Amino acid sequence: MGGVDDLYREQILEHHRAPHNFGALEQPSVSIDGRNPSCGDLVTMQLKLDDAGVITDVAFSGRGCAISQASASLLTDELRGKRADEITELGTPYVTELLGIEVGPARIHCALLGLETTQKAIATWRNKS
Amino acid sequence: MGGVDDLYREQILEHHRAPHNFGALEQPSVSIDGRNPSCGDLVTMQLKLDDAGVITDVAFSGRGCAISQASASLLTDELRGKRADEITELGTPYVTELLGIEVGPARIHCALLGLETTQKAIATWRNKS
Amino acid sequence: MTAWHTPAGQLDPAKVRAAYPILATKPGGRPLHYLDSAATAQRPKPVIDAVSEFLLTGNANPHRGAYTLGSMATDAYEAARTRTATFLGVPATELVMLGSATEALNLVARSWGKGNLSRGDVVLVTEAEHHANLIPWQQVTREVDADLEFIPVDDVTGEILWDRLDGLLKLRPKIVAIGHVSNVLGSIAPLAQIAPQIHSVGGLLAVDGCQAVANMPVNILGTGADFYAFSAHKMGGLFSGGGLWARANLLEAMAPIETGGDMIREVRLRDATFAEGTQRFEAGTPDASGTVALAAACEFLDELGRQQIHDHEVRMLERVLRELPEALPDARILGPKNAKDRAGLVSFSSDLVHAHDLATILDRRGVAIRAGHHCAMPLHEQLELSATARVSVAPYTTDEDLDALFEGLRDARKIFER
Amino acid sequence: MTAWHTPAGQLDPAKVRAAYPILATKPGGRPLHYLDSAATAQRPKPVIDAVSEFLLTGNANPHRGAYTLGSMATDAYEAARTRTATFLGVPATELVMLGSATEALNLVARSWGKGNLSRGDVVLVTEAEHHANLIPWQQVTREVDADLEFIPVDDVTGEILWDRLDGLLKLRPKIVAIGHVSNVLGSIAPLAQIAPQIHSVGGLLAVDGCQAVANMPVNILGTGADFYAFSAHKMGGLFSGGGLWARANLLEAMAPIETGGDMIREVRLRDATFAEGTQRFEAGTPDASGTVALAAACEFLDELGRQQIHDHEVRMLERVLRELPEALPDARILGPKNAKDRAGLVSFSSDLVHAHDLATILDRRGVAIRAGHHCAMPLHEQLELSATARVSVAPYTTDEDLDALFEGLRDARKIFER
Ligand SMILES: Cc1ncc(COP(=O)(O)O)c(C=O)c1O
Ligand SMILES: Cc1ncc(COP(=O)(O)O)c(C=O)c1O
Repeated sequence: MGGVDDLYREQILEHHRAPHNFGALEQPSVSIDGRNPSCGDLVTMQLKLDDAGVITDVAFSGRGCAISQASASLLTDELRGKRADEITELGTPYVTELLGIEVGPARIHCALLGLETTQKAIATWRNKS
Repeated sequence: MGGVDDLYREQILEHHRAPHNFGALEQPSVSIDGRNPSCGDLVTMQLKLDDAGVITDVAFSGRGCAISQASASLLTDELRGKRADEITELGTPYVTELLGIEVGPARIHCALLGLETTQKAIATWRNKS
Repeated sequence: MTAWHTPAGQLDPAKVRAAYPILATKPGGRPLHYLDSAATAQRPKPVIDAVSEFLLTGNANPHRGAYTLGSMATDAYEAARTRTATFLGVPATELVMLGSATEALNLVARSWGKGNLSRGDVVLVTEAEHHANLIPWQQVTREVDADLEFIPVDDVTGEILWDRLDGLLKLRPKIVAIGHVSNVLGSIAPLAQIAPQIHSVGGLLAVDGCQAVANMPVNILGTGADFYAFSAHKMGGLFSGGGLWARANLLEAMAPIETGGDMIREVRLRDATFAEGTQRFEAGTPDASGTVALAAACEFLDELGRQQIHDHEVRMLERVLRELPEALPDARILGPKNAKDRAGLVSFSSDLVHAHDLATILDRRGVAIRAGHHCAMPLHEQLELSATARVSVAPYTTDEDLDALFEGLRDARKIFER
Repeated sequence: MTAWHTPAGQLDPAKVRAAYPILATKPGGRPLHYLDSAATAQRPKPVIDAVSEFLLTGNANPHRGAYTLGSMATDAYEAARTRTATFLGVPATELVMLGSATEALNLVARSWGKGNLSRGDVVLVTEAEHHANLIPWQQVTREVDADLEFIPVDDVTGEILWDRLDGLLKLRPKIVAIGHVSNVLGSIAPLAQIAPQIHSVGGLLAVDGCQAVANMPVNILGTGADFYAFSAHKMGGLFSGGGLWARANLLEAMAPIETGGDMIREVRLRDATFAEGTQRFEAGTPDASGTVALAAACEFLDELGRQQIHDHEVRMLERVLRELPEALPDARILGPKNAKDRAGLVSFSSDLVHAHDLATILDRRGVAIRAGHHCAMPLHEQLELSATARVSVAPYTTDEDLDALFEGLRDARKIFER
């Protein structure tokens, strides 16, 4: 049962129970919904970016499994001060590091939802500006 | 090789080479094409029937494998004087008897083409009258 | 029948398991407690052997070869169709063999639907339908400007409100398309009762039988249905396979959707005429090995006894319904309260543990359940749920499987109540 | 590669036969000389074993289960898709897995065709097409009032008159749909030459590859095709299976034809959005075991070597072309004179012995050939033939098979010259 206890260890469950940066920004530069239609997981990601493309503020909301919500919460803690183009290069290895554990193929799409939604938000923001 | 020699024995090949009642009637009561689309076999069956539903004359034409043409030829020799409703009851056993051999599932539709076309002709004649 | 039964004549799952070698494997090093048979049933040894046997000794293109092996293949294919028809209680001449239930349901909507529906006509389905019995109707009603209407579900339990049917029949639907057994609710549609109601307003009844045919006795002609679709892999056959039964007069009037070899009568450069009967809907090389597998699956289910299978599954579901609330107190169970009103499955949700987390945690004990919307998103939306967990049972489900399930549920509770 | 090859590196059919247990059976008590591989290829042991293995140890619904066995099934399915894509020389993301070539060709006509053709547009096919690559185009051109035009064939040999293409391209066809290898003529279409011609007038090239992929090296991306369809059972896979490759930008713009589970993004009661990429065209439960079988078939063909297979088959065809006129002097051979211009098969007719009689007589020596129109009635009509006999070869075809063929032909001649 070690594996599950790792995936559902205290830090992750904490982020699930009391997600960080949960809510909405006053005037986000961009706000995007991300969904895992096959699971029903939902993450709404809001970013504020400055002219140099640096993320200055972030908020998210959503619902779904612990993995999707905790991953999104963990991610938001890392985003402020990062440049948009740094984010677009990230993938599974980064999320694995954030969570501190390999998620495995059956659930990796849950773990990636926050990151992928953020990347979609950045792409949208770029197209707008 | 006994089986094949039986199926392609002299009597059958004779009917194939020189089919009986081959050609067309002057004023048929009914004339119908029968086809085996999967083989390309074709039999045109022409019947003359009297008011009592007795077959008074018959002719056929067609092209295709030896089995289809010989079976049709053998059949036409039997039809004159028969009542329409006798014909509609016939099936594989009758054709087997005509040919003097079991034809087997792969070719039975060839052997039946003449009979089935005759039955179709009778049905058409009935609908007309 | 005793090879698979107790002396009292009940199905003995411990004996049945011997026919399913996969149940003795240890995926990921853990014993397998397979509780996802509603997604796909496991294949018994006789089915796997029938496929090998056909390919090793009887393989040829059916309907084509004027040689012995070709006749053998044709005979095997047609015998398999007949065996399947017998299993389902329909004439073989009315059973169209297709690749899946999805294909079958699309055929009804796209062929019968396009041929018979026009502007303003009403098609009635339930809010609980599987996507395969919903989207094709969305498509065809949109194309011909017909109306798609719904038999609603209860907001809390999801149960289909059959008592609304009477009112909806005032719309004089041309067709009512429903699942025989809901793949989320587990509920059994009261076909015997509603078929005459639907017919009395001139409507047809199309039934998606995917979740019914392997879990209870089904005699299609006795249900009152006009169309009935099923999938082989839910019955222990291969993934590929399934079909559509329809009354001969309906089939006769339907145009083929897929065209090509084997379904034609005559083809010229610019036009073609089509074969009669079921053949018209079976374009391309017949799936002889798949159909042989399906027939072997029917044979095996009959050997187990379909009433016995149903009784066994109801016993398993009774235990699930009884013990689930103890193991996971906040579980919201969808569908009928009484296991006797179900076939094969129970779905539930929990605010404490999301269905996907539950599935992952259960997996660590080798318990395989399904989490998600089960191809019924609209139903989940009506229930304001994004996902549910589904436990489904089979002739090979044992109390040990359920013990492992409940232990896993308690693990999950412990983790999330921490 | 030496397990299947001579020391000189040629395919050794005697060795290859060991992988096909059915070839050692005696249907009807006679040795089997299977010369109908163009109708369906025999399945090698590794394919049969791959199916059993999957069902015995890895069977679950791919894409769905959040449990170990489900992930294993998903991995096996996707790995099989990738293996097949590699075999065909295309990206896996552009390979739509379907039930058959018939389905694939229908998808092109019904999805791309309906989306892109309108009144007066021209679709060009050859007079030699298989019904599966003809009737769908008849249907869609009729529906949208487009024109169906034909690349003609030679009245005597049936050879496709490719030199007419240039003139026909003046019609600016929106799509040209042709077989890579004709299943009656055995001829290989000069894709490399005609693809640029077609593209230069703005047309697309859709290729029916059924008879090509197992008989010669085919790298789809290298052919210049825009669509390419194939069937698993012609390659040694199961009857069910096949697919369509299409350029990503074409797939993106195409609407799904079949709807249901697994191909959706979001479904509401009255509308639905569809998944992206190949998934949009793959409605219903994926055929994991069939796809695993197909991948095993690809693996085996690669082990034999596709160039080696082609070379071996050309050697066999050379002998057929050389000795057929001796055995049956009035034989009218269709297609190219030179075996090197063929892949896999030779068809012929005889006024002395009808093709069906020939097949029956050959069967008595265990020789299995096909007689009929081979799902190409229009071609036969152009040639004023109602049926032809077709001999098709495979990696497992031996000189003994051909010896038996010629003995049988001499039997037939003796019977009919009597
Ligand atoms: C050239 C050609 N196209 C299409 C098909 C159809 O393939 P399937 O019946 O597997 O769909 C075949 C085989 O029957 C064929 O030989
Ligand atoms: C109720 C119901 N209908 C239709 C289907 C579709 O079946 P298939 O995917 O085999 O076509 C399924 C299974 O997925 C089902 O459970």
